Amino acid sequence: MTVADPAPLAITSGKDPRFAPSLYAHVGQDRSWTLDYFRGHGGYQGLRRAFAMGPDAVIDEVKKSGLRGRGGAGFPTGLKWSFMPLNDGKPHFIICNADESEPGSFKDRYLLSEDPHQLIEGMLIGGYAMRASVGYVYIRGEYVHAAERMWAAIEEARAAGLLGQNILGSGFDFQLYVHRGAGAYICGEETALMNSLEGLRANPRLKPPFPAAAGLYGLPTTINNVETFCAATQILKYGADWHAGMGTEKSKGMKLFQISGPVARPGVYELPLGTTFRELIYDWAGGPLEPIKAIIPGGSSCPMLRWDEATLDTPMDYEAIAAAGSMLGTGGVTLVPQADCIVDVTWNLVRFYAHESCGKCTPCREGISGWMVNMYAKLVRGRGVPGDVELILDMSENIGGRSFCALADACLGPVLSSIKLFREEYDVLAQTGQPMHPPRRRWKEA
Amino acid sequence: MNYFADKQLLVADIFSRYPDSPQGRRSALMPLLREVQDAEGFVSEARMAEIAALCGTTATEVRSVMSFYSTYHTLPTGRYHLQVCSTLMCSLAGSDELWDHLVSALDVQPGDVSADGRFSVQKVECLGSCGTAPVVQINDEGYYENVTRSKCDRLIAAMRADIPPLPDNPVPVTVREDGRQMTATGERVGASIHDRGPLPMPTRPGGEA
Amino acid sequence: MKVTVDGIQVDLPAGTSAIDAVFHAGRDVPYFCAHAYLSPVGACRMCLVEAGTPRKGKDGEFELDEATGQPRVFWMPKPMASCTMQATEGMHIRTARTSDVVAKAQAGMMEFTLLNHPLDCPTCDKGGACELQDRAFEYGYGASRYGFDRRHADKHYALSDFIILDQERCIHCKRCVRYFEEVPGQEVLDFIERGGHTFIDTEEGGLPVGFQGNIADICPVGALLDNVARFRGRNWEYDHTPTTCTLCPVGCSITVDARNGRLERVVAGENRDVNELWICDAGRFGHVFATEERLTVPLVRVGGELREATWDQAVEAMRQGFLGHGGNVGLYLNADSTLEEGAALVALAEAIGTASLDHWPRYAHTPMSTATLTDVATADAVVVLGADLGEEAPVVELRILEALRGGLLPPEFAHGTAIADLRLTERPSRTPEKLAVIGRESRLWGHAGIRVAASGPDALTRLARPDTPELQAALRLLEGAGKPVLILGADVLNGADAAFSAALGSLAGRVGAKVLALPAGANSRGLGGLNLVPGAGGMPYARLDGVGAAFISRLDPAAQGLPGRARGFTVVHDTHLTATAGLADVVLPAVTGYEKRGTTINLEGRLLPLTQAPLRAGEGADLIRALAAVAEALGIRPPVRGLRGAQTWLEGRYGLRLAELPAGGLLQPPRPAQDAATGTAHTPNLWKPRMVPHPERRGSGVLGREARTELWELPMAPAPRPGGDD
Amino acid sequence: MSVLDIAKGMGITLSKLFQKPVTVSYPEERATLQPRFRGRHVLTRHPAQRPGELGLEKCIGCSLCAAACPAYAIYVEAAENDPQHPTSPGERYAKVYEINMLRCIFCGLCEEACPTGAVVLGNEFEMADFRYRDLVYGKEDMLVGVDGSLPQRREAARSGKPVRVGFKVPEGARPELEGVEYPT
Repeated sequence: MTVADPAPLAITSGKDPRFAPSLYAHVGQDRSWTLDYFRGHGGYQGLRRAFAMGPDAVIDEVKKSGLRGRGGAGFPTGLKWSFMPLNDGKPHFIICNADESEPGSFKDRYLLSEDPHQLIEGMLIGGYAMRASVGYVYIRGEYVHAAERMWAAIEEARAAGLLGQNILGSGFDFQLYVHRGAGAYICGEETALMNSLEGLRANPRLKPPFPAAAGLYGLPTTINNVETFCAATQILKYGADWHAGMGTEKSKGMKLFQISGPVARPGVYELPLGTTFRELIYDWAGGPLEPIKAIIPGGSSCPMLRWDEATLDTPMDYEAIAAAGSMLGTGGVTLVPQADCIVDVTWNLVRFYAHESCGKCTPCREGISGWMVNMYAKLVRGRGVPGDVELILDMSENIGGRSFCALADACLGPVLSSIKLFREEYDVLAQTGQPMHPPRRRWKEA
Repeated sequence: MNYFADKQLLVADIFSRYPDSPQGRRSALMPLLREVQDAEGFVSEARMAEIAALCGTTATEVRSVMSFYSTYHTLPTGRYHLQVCSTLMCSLAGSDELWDHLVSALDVQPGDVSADGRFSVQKVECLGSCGTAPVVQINDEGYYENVTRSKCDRLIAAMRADIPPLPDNPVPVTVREDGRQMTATGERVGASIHDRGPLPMPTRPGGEA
Repeated sequence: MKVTVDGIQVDLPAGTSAIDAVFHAGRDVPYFCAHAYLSPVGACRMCLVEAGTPRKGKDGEFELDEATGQPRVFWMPKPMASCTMQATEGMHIRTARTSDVVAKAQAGMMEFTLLNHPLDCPTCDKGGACELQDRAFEYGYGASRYGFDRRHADKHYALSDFIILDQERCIHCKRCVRYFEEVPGQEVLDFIERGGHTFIDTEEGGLPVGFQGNIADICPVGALLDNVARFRGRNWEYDHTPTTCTLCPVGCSITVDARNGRLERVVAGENRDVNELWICDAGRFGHVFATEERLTVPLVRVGGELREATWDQAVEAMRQGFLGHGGNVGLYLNADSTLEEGAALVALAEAIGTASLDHWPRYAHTPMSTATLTDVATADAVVVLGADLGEEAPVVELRILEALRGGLLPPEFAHGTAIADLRLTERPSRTPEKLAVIGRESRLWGHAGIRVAASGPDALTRLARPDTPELQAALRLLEGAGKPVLILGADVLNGADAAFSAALGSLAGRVGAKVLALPAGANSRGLGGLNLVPGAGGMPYARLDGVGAAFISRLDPAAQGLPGRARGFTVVHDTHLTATAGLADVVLPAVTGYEKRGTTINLEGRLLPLTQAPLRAGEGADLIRALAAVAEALGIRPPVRGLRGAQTWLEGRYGLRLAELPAGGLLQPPRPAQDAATGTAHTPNLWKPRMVPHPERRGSGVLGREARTELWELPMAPAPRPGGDD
Repeated sequence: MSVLDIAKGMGITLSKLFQKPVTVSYPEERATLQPRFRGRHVLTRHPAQRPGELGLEKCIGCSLCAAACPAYAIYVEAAENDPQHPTSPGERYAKVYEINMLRCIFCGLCEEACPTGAVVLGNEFEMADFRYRDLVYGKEDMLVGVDGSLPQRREAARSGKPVRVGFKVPEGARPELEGVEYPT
């Protein structure tokens, strides 16, 4: 049996008989991280096809596939690749952003540790298309296991002639290295990541110049998420049309959705873009274990959505979630239980952003790291006074869109959305000092 | 004593990953810090100066970079450095209680090392294992996931006996051997990519290989 | 490029930053992190403006607004940091003056900036001259809504002997970090930790001496302060005197801050052609000699002992002393004296008819210098020959480093130097291969791509006919460059002669290099041009024991191991009781370079004005007046009696018009100096012993009442009778 | 003018004739001052940490009083506190604090300018002296605890009697004059 060719009717459900998981097809299989397994399952065919097509055709293929960056911003990947200058005589770099630090996201860790060759192939394809000679996989420092698997896979690939000089007789030279981070969320920002890779403090850089013009070491550089490179592998292997046949009109392809919080089966599910929250939460994750009040749709920085029928029926794609007032982000869906105080939940996230602020610009360093976190701590400890919520809102206005990079805005996602959706909880806490939902035991005994 | 004096090969390997330029040398800073920390548990000032000399920069810059990242330590850590994720998903799964339990059971405060030199604890932000919360990372090694109270006690006992358990790396197997995913009800739905043959090799318009 | 700021249209060159467009239009935005000579980073977020640009349609023409027919402006959704945004054709900018959004954003940002600031302005030395203070008044809310404890950190943390850091006051603008990385190229200061805990520190056990003091100037708050001037006065109490530094031949623009007649602080002034905005540590901190242990009255030797005297008594003593020496009088002055002082001395020497006149330090022969400091900064190859710039002319070192990072001269606008030059980048890449250093090891070695250990004047001949691969590389560097500059220092110039000049001329001519021969003293180039050197039969400075009577102005030959006295009679004119003054028959009090009016010529031949700072100098007199006293003692009419007279003399003889110099100075064509043997070699040494600040000596010495007056003893008699009170 | 008017006027004169005189025979008697009377400055101290000790000086040597002074009567020179034996809280203290009482116009602007409430105008006004330099008051003449002006203290030292000030303040010194007591 072969999978039916894509029909004009969009595939927006993981249950669609035409939908086949590809990025995660091998995750969890026995010895899936070895080159032998990967080759035995059609590995490096996409790369061969890329070599046969030529670099420009590869970029066209990726453009045609409609692939958009899976790291959160959703920028069209093919377009991004085409920004790299051609024949400028300078070395080009590509970097895989595996600094997966957004609370709620955990897809890349499994891709790195269970299917590293898929990423290597994707980076080879990207490197070939963008005339890069060196690639770095920037893995966050805590992912030790993933980094080790990645290193081992690179060694294997190098030994097999898949990295190095004249790869597969194509005349293409490419080296790939792992660079481990050391615990900084800001490294997920591409220019901060480049600073970190250069051995500097991971402060974001000024843009322009954009990385495609002057990135790592001042040379043309492109940074993509792990999932993006892996998707490129699949696109080159199965064709742009196959990829473009999945998902919705503007959000094409499949996406790794992660779900965490009180659900029966938390984890990673590969589903076409446009799958509804309802399908993910109920059909795949087995439904919530307790009453839920909010959904964080794509990692902690995406504004929360209210748990209601309309939200559940929202398709998970870039446009529909944006229309609902949030972002697809990394696809890390988190459910917030009804019984937890929303101020406490938000405080946890604010504390996270305060801890991760790089300290470069004033609104983030002082506003988030200094003031916002104190305001929340005060509220949560029952010391709030009426007017505190207004103060937070006014402060947010002075932070939002004023900071150097998006981290401060990311913090405002949960803050503003939680105040908008659950103002009552804030007001009760600020006025009475008592949360509407008192703290409870959460730790499981066994 | 000079830490890297007898590790020329390792140092050369690290430098070989980056361009042979002053900027490229600088890139080796983080891997070298990681080497020292893995071996000694923390990075002392003497090591910072040593790394600075290797990377062609100053100790100030090394300290600056080092202090920026949260996983480098300037103070000695215990044999088992327990890092408890405290961000939302783990917090919702009870990591605050887990933390309190650890701190009282091990009798150690963050920044300190327990009297027997075994334990140090650190609250860290999201470790990227939200589906298997709560999570504890021990040393610069693997994760211990779904840490319930009883699992936590077992872990502590094992470390007290100096037989640390191997880290869990539970892989959420969402795609079955036949390449299809299974819904919560156990129903296998959708198709399998295994059944889809790869595309034929295209011929290049230009003709150059 | 037309840009509209608050409705004011200005015409600007392409590449201008929006912040410069705003200031050029005469409007204002607050900023902390931007700095004219540092790369823009956009960290403080104070300079927010609303910006909008017209868009081009498919036809390549601007989309027009249907109502007005003007290009339609598409406003950006959020305020932008103007220091990092490039102004583009047709851009519209709104500042806080016309935009409520910007006003609120800036007030909010000010609130954030002040959130953890200790607000200890009364104890802060920056108070009154603090950018944060000023901007808080202009753009802040006036009150903070922050109801929590402020961050606490180290408050008086000495980074070095010269610089003290207050971590609480720091607003993380990163100017100091960028300064060290970009200007002297030293990575010695950086942020530690991150987020709200970030603070500035060094791990190097102190800051490198050289140019560290500049961070005190550029810190927009009171976080980094001049430790020598610590608590010596408030900014509004100082008398600010802009003048020129005379410690070395660079002639940096400085501002002398004096209080109650004491020199308390020196800060850098801006001269875009000379020192830009930077001065060396010696110039900044080595000023204590101007206030410590000064000679304030003439001293006359009576019975083998120097005693305080009046000027009249000193003149009388000189009259006696000079008797019988006739024209056999030597006149010697320090090479940091002004042109006017030099003119007075030359005129007097002519009047007496003596050939024994000299300035020190100088070289026997000085090759012609053709390069300016701007040439150095924009050179594509620099070869430094036998110079220890740290001792001879420190700021030249900064200008060389400027060349190594691209030699970008900042553009100038109606408001002065561009505030944000978008061509500058953080952590700029340097090109050490453009610099060759031939000579003894010095600070510059670390930046040079080619280093050759050498000494003595034959280094030049070796460079012209290289015998080692390094020298060959240096020569190739010169030959291959379009705008090379050759810098010569004391090590080669000490032994230079006409043949050396010829060899130099031929090499420079062959490779097309400009030459910068560093003069030995601050004004050697100017005094040399006045031919203030021994004439035929005259005694040079090193042989002042060869004259019958000598007048020595602010020179200390005895401390140098040279003869400290003339054969017969010696008059010393100095600011301190030096070793030579201790040997003299008459000592006249002098004034320092900070207390003079006049003109000096720097190493590139630029006339630079000196102005007089109000320092307490007792009866100290400058050289012109001291020479007038000498003339009086000699019984001749002084040919030059005052500053105006000296300037008239100079104009008459050399055509120098010094009365109204522009603030930035005036470049003079090079004037050949007469050769004259010196008799001794010059060893450059920037930090003289009396310049080193001793913290325990600081203070005006105002005494308490008990020590000040004989409190209970009234000189009036009789004392009032007791018991009249009740 | 009628006779009646003259009688009225005389009546007032007559009635005053029998009133108690308002004249005070100063200096034999003390003059009565209001607490807000602006006389010689006092440099106040913070309360002592332990009984018997002197509190830290409030003055931090910021020179704002000198800046505010319209008569240029104040000269301040600051220095850094010895951390072990501080003179004032914080880093900075006034090493020299002088007010030229001949120049001072007792306007009180220094008090208003003072950020720490260190310089307060007290009620003493008897400062007549003979020499110019004795009228430049230093810290030792103005710190709280010093009774009387310089000539009064000189007189007291000579005669062996305590200082006697020629005024009283019925309501006591105002609260800003922390630690100052005037005869009531």
